Amino acid sequence: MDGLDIAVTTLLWVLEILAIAVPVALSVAYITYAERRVIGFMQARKGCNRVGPHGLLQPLADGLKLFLKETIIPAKANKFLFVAAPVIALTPALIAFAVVPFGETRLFGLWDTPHVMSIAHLNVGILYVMAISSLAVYGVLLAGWASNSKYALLGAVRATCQMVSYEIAMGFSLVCVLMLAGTMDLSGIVHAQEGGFWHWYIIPLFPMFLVYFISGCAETNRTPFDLVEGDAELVAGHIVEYSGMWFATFSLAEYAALILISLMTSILFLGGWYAPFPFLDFIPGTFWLLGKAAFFIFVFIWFRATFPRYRYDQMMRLGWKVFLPWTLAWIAVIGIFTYTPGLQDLIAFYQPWR
Amino acid sequence: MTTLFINDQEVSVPANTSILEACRQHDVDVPYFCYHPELKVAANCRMCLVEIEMNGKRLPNPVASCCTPVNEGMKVRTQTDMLKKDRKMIMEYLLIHHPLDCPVCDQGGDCKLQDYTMEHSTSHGRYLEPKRRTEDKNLGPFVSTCMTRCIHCTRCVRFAEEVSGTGDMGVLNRGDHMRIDSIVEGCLSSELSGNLAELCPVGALLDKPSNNQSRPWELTRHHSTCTQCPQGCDIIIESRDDEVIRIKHDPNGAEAWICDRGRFVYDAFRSNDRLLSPRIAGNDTDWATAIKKSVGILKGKRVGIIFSPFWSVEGLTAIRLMHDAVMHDAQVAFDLHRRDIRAFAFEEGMAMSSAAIEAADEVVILGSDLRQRLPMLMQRLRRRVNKGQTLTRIGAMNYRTNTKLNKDALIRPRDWPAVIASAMQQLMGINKGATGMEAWLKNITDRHEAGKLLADALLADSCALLVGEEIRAHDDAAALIHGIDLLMRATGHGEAGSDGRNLIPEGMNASVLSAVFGDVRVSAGDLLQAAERGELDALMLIGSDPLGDGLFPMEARRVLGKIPLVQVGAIAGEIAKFADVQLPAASYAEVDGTFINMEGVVRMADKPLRSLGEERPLWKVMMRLTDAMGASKTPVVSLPELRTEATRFLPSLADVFAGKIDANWRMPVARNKHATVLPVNVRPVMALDIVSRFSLYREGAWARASALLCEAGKLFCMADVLVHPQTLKDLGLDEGACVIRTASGEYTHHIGVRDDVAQGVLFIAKRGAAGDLSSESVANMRRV
Amino acid sequence: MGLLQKASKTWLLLELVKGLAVTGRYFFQKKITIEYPEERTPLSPRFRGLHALRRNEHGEERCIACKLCEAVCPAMAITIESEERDDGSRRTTRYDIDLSKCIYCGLCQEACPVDAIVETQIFEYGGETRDVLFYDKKMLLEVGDRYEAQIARNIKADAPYC
Amino acid sequence: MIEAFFFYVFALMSVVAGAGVILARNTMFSVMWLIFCFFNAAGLFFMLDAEFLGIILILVYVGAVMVLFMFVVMMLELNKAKLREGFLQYLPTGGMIAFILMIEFIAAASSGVFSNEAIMAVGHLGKEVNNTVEIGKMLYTQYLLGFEVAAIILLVALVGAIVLTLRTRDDVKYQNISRQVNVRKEDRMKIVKVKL
Amino acid sequence: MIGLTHYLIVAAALFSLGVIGLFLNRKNVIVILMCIELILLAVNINFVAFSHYLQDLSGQIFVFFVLTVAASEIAVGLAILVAFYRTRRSIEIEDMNSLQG
Repeated sequence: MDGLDIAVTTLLWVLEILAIAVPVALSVAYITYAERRVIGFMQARKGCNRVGPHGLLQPLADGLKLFLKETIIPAKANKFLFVAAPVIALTPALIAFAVVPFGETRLFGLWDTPHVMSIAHLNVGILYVMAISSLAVYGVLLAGWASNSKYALLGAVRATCQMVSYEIAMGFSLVCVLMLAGTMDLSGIVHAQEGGFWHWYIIPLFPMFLVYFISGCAETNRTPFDLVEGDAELVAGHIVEYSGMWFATFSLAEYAALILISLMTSILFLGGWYAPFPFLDFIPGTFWLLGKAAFFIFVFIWFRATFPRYRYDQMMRLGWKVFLPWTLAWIAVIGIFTYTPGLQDLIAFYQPWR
Repeated sequence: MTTLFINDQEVSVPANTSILEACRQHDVDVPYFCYHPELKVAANCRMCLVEIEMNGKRLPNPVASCCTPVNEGMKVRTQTDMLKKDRKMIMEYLLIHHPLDCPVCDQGGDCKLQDYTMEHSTSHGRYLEPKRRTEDKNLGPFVSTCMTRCIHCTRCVRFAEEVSGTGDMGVLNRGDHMRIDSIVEGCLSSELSGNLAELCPVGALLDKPSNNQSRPWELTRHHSTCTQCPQGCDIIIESRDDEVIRIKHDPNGAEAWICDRGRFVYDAFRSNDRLLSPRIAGNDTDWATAIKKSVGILKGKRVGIIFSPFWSVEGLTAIRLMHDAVMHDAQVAFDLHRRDIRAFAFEEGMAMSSAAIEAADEVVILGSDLRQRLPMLMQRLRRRVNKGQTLTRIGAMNYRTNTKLNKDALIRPRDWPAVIASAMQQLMGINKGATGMEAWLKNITDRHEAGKLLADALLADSCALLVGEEIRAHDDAAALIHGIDLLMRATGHGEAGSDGRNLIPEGMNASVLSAVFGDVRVSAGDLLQAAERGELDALMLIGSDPLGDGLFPMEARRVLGKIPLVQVGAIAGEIAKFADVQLPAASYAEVDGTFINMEGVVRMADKPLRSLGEERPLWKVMMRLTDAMGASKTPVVSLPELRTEATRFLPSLADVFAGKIDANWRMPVARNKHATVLPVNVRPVMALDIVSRFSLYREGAWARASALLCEAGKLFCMADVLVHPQTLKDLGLDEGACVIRTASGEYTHHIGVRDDVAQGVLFIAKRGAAGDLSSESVANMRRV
Repeated sequence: MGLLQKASKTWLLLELVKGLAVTGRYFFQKKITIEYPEERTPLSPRFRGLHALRRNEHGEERCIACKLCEAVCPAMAITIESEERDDGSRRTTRYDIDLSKCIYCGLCQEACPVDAIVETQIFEYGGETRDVLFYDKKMLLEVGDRYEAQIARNIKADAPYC
Repeated sequence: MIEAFFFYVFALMSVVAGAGVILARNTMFSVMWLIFCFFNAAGLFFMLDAEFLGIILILVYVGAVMVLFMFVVMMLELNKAKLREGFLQYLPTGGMIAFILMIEFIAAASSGVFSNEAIMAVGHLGKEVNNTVEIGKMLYTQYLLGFEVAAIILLVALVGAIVLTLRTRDDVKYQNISRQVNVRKEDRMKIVKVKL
Repeated sequence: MIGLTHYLIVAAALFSLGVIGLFLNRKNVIVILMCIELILLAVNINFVAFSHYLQDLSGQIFVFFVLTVAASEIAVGLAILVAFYRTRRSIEIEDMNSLQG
């Protein structure tokens, strides 16, 4: 590789990273807007509608305010970790996007074969996403510990238990997907669901879809699993001491994780970039994927407007005593279906590797 | 002891205790208005009704518990339905004329009537007729009145009668027309008048200076010790934020009252005279600069230090430590009230406690205006007289005591040796001599008949002599005190335990000064004269004001302004004009300190107020100065260390600081047994003796800084210079302007006359126009 | 039937769907937001807004410096200093309310024996800095003077229920 | 070239992080250094074409085990100063032993036995072979017994950890929901016939 | 070219660090557990390196097992630690010198 090659490759990388990171950051801003509007609507209110037409500039105003606000470091906090925690929270949320395939393109016929639109095409992509999203817990944990505040610490403890617990259920529900798709490559999983909505894994794996989605909810600490923040008793959990920019960084991480979960749900269970009906394929796959993800984001917000917060023991019960057995049972069911002659045929339709 | 049952609980109390007192002793709540533990029982509020049962029979009517003595086997009930009803009716009756002005009444929130109304009364009265109209009285500068609120408990009347002895409050008329009135319009001529406001259970008599300024609930109470006189009463300083609102007596303290001086001096805390930041030549500066400047004035120089005995023991110790560390050669003086500083050393305090004096068989006041000097002690003596015991006085003026004196003799100060000699002769006549008397009598040939009073009193079993300022300020004071000691020895009162010679000291901690400073034989006057002669380079005044107080204003006036002066204190006063550097020290309200009063009783001031400005406790100022003067090591850096140092000088204080003392603990009195000073039989060349009159409202820098006390001083003052009309006639003069000739020169003053002063005596008010004359002891007069 | 129904209810998360349906329905309902500066809701006569000190019919300030409001104030927002005025009446020399401390509980007006301190219906008194929320006696009296009509109306409206 | 660069970066970082683990004053930082060390080790694994293991290392170790560590550190009130007491007391012995070990290892490693030439076929295990698939195949065939044993060990550890740390506190009132829900009429109510 | 030796040296360094750590931190059990992790990591690197250079996946399988066992060890180890801390309020090794719970 000569120097020019390296330079071009690096430039391309940077461009690819920007092409994902910037829209993610922007959509985070507008998801907050959407969240306020949607929840407002669901409560028969209008939501924010003052800044700009229909309040569309509200996120910018909020962002500006947050970035201009004074950032306060508590006197007895561990300064280094206190500053590092938001960064540690944001990093995994963003780098997980590296393997997300946003679609397939031939770049207007420039290439002969379709290329997957992702920064890194990893054959263990799904594991990668799992591994990286399991790191998100550190941001919360360190924020809680470094703040040197009992509320923050309690929030962090809750968050850690919650995230670690639901990761297991999430992982097992993914195993079901893997057992059908036969690959850990995210684009491979999408390919396995090609050809109309009846190929989508939501149909054979509907319970797993629920588990995955609800676990995703818990993993990102969103209502009804937002005991971490638990405003009533913990004021804001691990972010109680944060203000201004660093506070914004935490919400950025939270919403980035939200987008990621929505994208992953779409990819794993709803055929990724494929249209529900093959004849709709003329619409670019990326739109389908983003549309599905947008729907899930809406559902997240819908959840928030609808469900009350779980009690902590109920939440742990749900993770360990409901989801875990449920997913394990479903793995067994899929295994039995896969290897029992006769039943094989029922499921082979979803198993392209056969 | 009598055993009775209060609400079915068996209690025993001393015989002849009233039921109410028995209840109070056993924490049984009985409401009352007119009862006061220090006053006679009047039983006119009827609030303290209880039901009693004697010999198994219940009395048909309730009785007033304050005037009913306990009886063996008596059963007392304080909470019955009948009593509830009775109290309700009594409250309704008391509230008939009482206005509903609690929101504007200073008593509101701290008011018995209010409390009992809530507790015992109904919310409606049945009285619809016109209410009584009353007019408010002018009771002088300290007590404001709102007589519509009066419930006629007559506590104030009894106080005026029994305690202050003035009797200037009274009850006029009967029935619905009954009213409390002052006999003299305008003022309450008592040094205890401020207690009336505290005494009144309702808001009829209120503290005038602080009237309408605060409510009881917003005040913080600090326990402290009044340092305005050697009595050192326990006081409660009530403050809002840092501002002193008023000073009250401590209900848990030793004395039941406090005097007006101690009570109303509080406005000095915030007066313009208060020193709140270091000053150089009158301009505020910071501590570092001021200390640097003082070091420049004091270091390596011949320095004279005059300090006030009113500082706490800690402060005095700090002065000593500074003296030892960096100013060994400095001369120290403290007593502004004594010319003769010979062998009887420093102040020795009083040998008897106030209670013992009150209980003594005979009490003789020797040359003291006790009512002005020690109002609380005088109040005790008044109580003693009320009980029918005797009180004798020998002095240069018929000082008003508001009480009956059994024996009274007016003498001139030059007669004191003769009085003592006469007493000695009389005692020797009945074979009660003591070694040394002969020598004494050899020197003094005159005899004065007042000596008989003294000798008679001394023959009693216990006798308390209160030796006052006329003897202390005498030119031959050391010999006089020795003579008195001889008399005491001769009559068996000389031994520890029965010792009755009580020298009224100048200030609070006077009795410990000699322990802290050793035998310093220099008077403030000597120091000032030395400074005038140029034998001193600088002067340091620590809380002392020789211009205003004491016997050396003339000397002070001559020397101040000519010599570099460092002033340390809480009150700037008149000498501020001459001070090169002024260092603010915290007042007694603002320090944690130990004070030892004239009886040797320890009074601790704790929970001090916050500093108003930059003033610091005296010991910190002293230590900082010591540091800056180049001490190799700061002697002490903390209060505990300082107290450890203090116990080095006063070992008996170790128990005090360790908190191991009980209520009866008294600092042991140290007597200088070896002081034998014989009198000099010199007849003064001039015809008149000068006696400086002590004034409650004018003496002391604090009192002068207090506008309230100054105001009262103006009201209660007499003429600046007073003589007996006969003296004036003898000299062939008339009332009016006269020239007074003394050793230091001639002065023209207006002369007033009074017939209750001794002939041949010139009384001068120290703070008047003639104040400087107190530097002299004899004078002549002539026409202008 | 019961078992089947129960199972389907559990496994299909029907209750959750029902909940979602409720909020979903509301999503499309008419919104009831009142857009504040342009539209306003009626205020109760008991509304507790900005404080005011009132005067009596002779133009004399009502406050008698009894300090009951200061004592009752749970937020310690009121500071009063008083003295005897030359005419012998008890009056305040200082009456400050720190509105940034005030919690608008209304206890001060409950405690006031002379109806001097009242809370008006004014709630738009914010400013750029905190010190504009510190009201002294003069400002409070001014508020009282300006809104006396409103205050009197509110007191009258509320009188039957006192 | 690039490979060497990345190797040295990862190697250096992991050694530095390893040193950080044992030297950090605050246990929290020790944990964080160890996490960093695992990341770099995962990088080395990636360079050795063991991407499955690399990711598993992050997933299992960083995502779970180290969280547990951090959790425990957070939960225990540790006296930092006391824990570092006598820190240097054992340095000579430990350092000596470790140094000798290290010399031995390095001597062995660079003895030539493991040199590129000595190993027959140098190079990467076929890039085209899916590492994950291969590991899976071996795990469930050749090493099935081991796999099952490992699973049982995990189960035992799971149960063991719960048993060790579970405690029912007497001073706290618990709500036993299942008991509440399963309560029957007979448990709470007694029907008594009242004589009229 | 990076060879097996390089990896072995890295592993040796990490192993030695782990051993030093065991000696240095005689008080804090948590750090000791972490040192064990470090040692195991060194072993894992060896396994993976050999597996890579000898083209035998068995090495990676063993890494897998090592990871599993180490995870269980940590789980139980920390559980014991927490239980010990609850009774003794300390995690110092020197306090772990008696057999009563």
